[in-house]
Amino acid sequence: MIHSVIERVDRETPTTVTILFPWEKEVRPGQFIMVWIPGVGEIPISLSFTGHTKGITVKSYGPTSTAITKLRAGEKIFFRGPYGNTFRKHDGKALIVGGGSGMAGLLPLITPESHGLVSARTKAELLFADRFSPEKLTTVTDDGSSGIKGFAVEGLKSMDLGEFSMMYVCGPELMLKSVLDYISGDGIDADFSLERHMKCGIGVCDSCSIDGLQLCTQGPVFTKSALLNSREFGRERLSVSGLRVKL
Amino acid sequence: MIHSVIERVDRETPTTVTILFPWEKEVRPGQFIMVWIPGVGEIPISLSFTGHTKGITVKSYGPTSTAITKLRAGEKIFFRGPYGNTFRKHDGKALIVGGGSGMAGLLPLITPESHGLVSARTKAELLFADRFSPEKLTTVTDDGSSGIKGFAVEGLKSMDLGEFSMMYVCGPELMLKSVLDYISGDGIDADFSLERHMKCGIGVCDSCSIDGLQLCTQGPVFTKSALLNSREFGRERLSVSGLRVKL
Amino acid sequence: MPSLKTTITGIGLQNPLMLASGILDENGYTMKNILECGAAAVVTKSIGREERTGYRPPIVAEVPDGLLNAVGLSNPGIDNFGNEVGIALQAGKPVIGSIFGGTADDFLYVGKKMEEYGANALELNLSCPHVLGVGSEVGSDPELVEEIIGELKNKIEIPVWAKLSPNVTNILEIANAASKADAFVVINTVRGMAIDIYARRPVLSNAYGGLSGRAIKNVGIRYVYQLYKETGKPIIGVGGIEAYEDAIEYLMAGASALEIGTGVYSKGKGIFSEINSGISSFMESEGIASIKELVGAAVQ
Amino acid sequence: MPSLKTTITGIGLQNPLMLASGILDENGYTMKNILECGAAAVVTKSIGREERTGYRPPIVAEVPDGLLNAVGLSNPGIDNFGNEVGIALQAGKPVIGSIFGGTADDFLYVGKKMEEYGANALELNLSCPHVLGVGSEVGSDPELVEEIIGELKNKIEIPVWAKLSPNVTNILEIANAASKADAFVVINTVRGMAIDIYARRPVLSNAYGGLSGRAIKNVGIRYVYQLYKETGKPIIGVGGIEAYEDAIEYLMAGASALEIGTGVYSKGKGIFSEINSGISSFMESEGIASIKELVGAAVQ
Ligand SMILES: Cc1cc2nc3c(=O)[nH]c(=O)nc-3n(C[C@H](O)[C@H](O)[C@H](O)COP(=O)(O)OP(=O)(O)OC[C@H]3O[C@@H](n4cnc5c(N)ncnc54)[C@H](O)[C@@H]3O)c2cc1C
Ligand SMILES: Cc1cc2nc3c(=O)[nH]c(=O)nc-3n(C[C@H](O)[C@H](O)[C@H](O)COP(=O)(O)OP(=O)(O)OC[C@H]3O[C@@H](n4cnc5c(N)ncnc54)[C@H](O)[C@@H]3O)c2cc1C
Ligand SMILES: Cc1cc2nc3c(=O)[nH]c(=O)nc-3n(C[C@H](O)[C@H](O)[C@H](O)COP(=O)(O)O)c2cc1C
Ligand SMILES: Cc1cc2nc3c(=O)[nH]c(=O)nc-3n(C[C@H](O)[C@H](O)[C@H](O)COP(=O)(O)O)c2cc1C
Ligand code: FES
Ligand code: FES
Repeated sequence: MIHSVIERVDRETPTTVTILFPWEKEVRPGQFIMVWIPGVGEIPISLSFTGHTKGITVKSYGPTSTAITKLRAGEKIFFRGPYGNTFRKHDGKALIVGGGSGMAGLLPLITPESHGLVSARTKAELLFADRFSPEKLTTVTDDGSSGIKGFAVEGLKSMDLGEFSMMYVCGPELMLKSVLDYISGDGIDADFSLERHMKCGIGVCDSCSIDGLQLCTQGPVFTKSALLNSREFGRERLSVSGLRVKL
Repeated sequence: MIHSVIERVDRETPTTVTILFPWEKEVRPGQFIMVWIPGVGEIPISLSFTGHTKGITVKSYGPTSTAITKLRAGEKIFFRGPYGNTFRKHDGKALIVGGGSGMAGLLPLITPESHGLVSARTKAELLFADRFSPEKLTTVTDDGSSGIKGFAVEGLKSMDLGEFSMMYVCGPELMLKSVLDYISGDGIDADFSLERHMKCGIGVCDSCSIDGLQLCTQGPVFTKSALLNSREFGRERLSVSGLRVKL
Repeated sequence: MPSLKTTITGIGLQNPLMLASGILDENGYTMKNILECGAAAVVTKSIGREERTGYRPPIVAEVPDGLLNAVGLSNPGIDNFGNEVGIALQAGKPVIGSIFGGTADDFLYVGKKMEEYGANALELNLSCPHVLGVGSEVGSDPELVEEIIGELKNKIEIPVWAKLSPNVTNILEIANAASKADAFVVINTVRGMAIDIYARRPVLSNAYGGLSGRAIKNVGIRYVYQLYKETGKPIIGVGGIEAYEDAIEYLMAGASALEIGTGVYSKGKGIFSEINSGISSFMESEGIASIKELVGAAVQ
Repeated sequence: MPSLKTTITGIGLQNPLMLASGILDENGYTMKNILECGAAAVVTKSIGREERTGYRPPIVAEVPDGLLNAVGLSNPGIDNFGNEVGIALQAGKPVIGSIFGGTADDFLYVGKKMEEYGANALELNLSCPHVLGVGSEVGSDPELVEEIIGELKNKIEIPVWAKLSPNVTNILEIANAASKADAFVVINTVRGMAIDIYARRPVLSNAYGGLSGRAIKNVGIRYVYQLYKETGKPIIGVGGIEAYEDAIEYLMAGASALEIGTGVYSKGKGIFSEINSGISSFMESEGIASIKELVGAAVQ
């Protein structure tokens, strides 16, 4: 395991914190690390900061992610990586679409010129929405407390996608699926960063696989065209035991 | 194991052959390899040729060395290495002193300017004597069939060592000891390349040790001053079982 | 061009390289993908009677010369695995069903289902906890091994391979108990563990794990050689195969076919075609026409 | 500066690092040299009752992650070893006499002599062929182990360490049989072998050998941890220690002292002082004052 001493912890939303720590390693946007809380568990987390100081932005769900959000400055953080591939570079105009903690992995892509669509359950949970200029931002919330009410794809429907040639999308798989379905016939290209159970992070356990490819080594970023031909995307996955279940 | 295909085999004396084979490796004069004859044994042999084509010059004693002398061009030779240290560089006038197969490891040091003292049991066994200009060569044989009769040190006694500032010596340990004793009070410096049983060649088995140092990793070349302080040199060694025996 | 074809217990293989059990072989599509990448066959993840979630992560630890794992036999249960076997079989190559259990009855139940699903052979993972013993493994109890294999050989048509553990005092004793098996698969992982000195704690959630990869290659070679020499049975070699030289070393030690696990992690899925082309060049330059000539060539 | 001092079975050590048996410890002057290079103690080569030449070379094979060896217990016989122990003792540090035999009587004869020569403790190498069994080892026969250790503990004053082999089904069974020993030394080499694919032949003249070095570190850690946890006895950890992190991993797994063998080959004789300064810096930066605080720190 690699370890580093935490420099700073920032609260981003009521359930989400960013943890910053020094790590001399070149990493690319889209890559992730396996974060270990000794005695609790180990989970995949995207790098939300990829400069000299690295950062992760974690939402509290179950025991492991909750334990991560409780780490304090000065404590050690244990992890291994970086793992996974990166987003394709794109010169044209791109739209960044993040749902829930999915915005974490997209953060390194945001520039002052970026356009964004940020979705969450409720207003307080909109992650990194403040990183976009207000006029380039669309927000969507399940409860309508900010922006459009509904799921992320409702936000897309409200926009003119014609001005974009690329989309970078990260969030729950069903959200990604609805986005893919919505743009499937369009000329707009897209990179989707997927999230599935990951037990090993290094391409051996088969828990994260989709269509024979491993999210952890051949993903987590897949192109629109790869996913259009997918048999499992948005439909089925293996549970923690290996049981094939509907999404 | 490394292997190479033998390019050429040259007979040097009735009991000694040179085996030439390609091996892309930088080696330094004095270094040796462990040559393996599958099914027979493995022994240390100096590199007598250290250019792009490497060579060893082997005298037939027991089963393994005899099997090596029977190798033919086109056959594979198996070995590992290179192991050991090298002779010190010297700018002044040097004398090369080799006894028996000991000349093999000294060959890479011979230049047209070199002076040599070559000793052997009998004339036909004088190894590489022809590599010195006749006027710069002294020969010594046990039976007097060439040059001075007696042991190598008798040859030294017949010479004026005053013109030399360095000696490179290789041969049986008792010969080295008599040479060391002879020059111990002189200003002449010397490097001695030792031969002792070697079972591993890599500094683990302790079979080749002298005064706590391993011939295979910290030798086989030792300086005159190191040997002058030695408790074991020329006196005692361990047998193949580890039994301390007189030389 | 030398031929890479080989046969093991009557099953024809395009080349000697199969995917080892437990690595990328839980999802049918993944197995199919591996077969398309050049593996001659796949061995499924070890499947038991009941669904099991296995241990919580960390279930693997990367160590300098291999991997440690303690997955905890996670599997969906044999009743839920037919679909995956079916998908893998679409590649048109053999699929070997790895099974585990605590009793002969477990093995029979799971083995029968595997056979029905279309598996071409059964591989018995004997490294699972013994229901009766405390901490001991099925594969270290000769009587139980004999019972399991006797039962399967009576009631199952497809070949039965017994996968042996290196963590025993005397592997021959177990091999003899397993002598009715059609082949031996050698070796499973070597007992190991890793501690993180900054966390002051074992890395794997289960603390103890199994060591695989390059670190255990010379261990596997030794047991393949010994079993080939002393039993003469067909052997499938596995443990630390990452380069064509390793594959040839295993063949010369007596293996007729090979499995690769950790090599897929260290070298990627291209490992099957890379090693196959390495074996082919070696055979060509050394004047060897068939895999058969290599098998056991170094055994004295 | 944290203190590196430790104690094992009443023997004080300047630091936790000793030379392992079988590496550069046949010649007294070599042992003395290693002690001068920073080792806190040396364990001699395993000495038996009679002189033995051992196997013909090749007796070692370099493999990517360690060494394979089959030296064949070459030794001058205990009657001829007093001089070497005497020379080693001149360094003023503990010398541990490693001994082997086929019977309790052998062990007693050799152990008594070692004690007379001034050895500070005995280390029993139980990995030697059993006189009665065929191919089996003394260390895999619990009754014999119990007899040997009982005999020595009755008749010998200096501490007795039992060195255990990892090549057994159940190491606890052997440890229990050896429970009268003052400490366990864990582990001896792991069974292995190497084949040269161009020579089509095993490299070692004995074909089979023992694997040591980095490849077996995680195996050693596992057995040290298990024995510490389940027996609570003092443990000397050995197997693949090549860097200070390895040393600390062993200490945290439960070892009170350590031995280094193959590391002397891979890193040179400077390894003792290098690892000691690494341990020292680690302790300083992690706020640990004594070796004792590290021992077993990771055991759950
Ligand atoms: C590539 C990638 C990047 C991600 N990036 C982010 C990010 O930047 N920020 C973020 O907030 N989230 C991110 N996630 C999602 C995050 O990993 C999940 O939210 C997290 O795994 C869930 O944590 P938890 O606390 O619920 O896990 P826990 O409930 O503690 O479980 C951890 C893991 O253990 C396993 N497990 C659980 N129960 C069992 C059991 N009974 N037996 C065996 N195994 C079990 C499962 O694999 C589970 O994922 C990412 C996911 C992926 C795949
Ligand atoms: C650094 C070095 C360089 C050398 N260079 C040369 C050179 O260039 N040319 C040359 O001709 N000679 C050289 N020698 C000498 C050469 O190595 C010896 O002549 C050779 O070892 C003897 O070979 P053999 O055929 O008698 O060996 P064998 O009798 O076949 O024995 C080989 C080795 O096996 C071991 N052994 C023998 N019997 C037993 C047994 N019963 N049990 C266990 N082990 C046993 C011994 O270690 C022995 O050395 C060199 C020696 C050294 C140390
Ligand atoms: C992550 C992982 C999971 C494994 N799971 C199983 C398993 O379920 N059943 C089994 O028989 N062997 C299992 N093994 C052992 C492998 O099949 C193989 O015997 C071992 O890893 C040695 O081969 P390798 O070095 O090529 O990996 C597993 C190995 C690894 C690394
Ligand atoms: C060349 C060699 C010879 C050995 N001889 C002995 C021996 O005589 N007695 C013994 O108990 N262990 C012997 N061992 C085993 C070591 O003492 C040690 O247990 C093992 O090598 C693991 O430690 P390492 O990885 O640091 O080498 C030998 C090991 C090697 C490499
Ligand atoms: S997480 Fe194990 S294969 Fe991807
Ligand atoms: S030959 Fe073994 S230590 Fe030198």
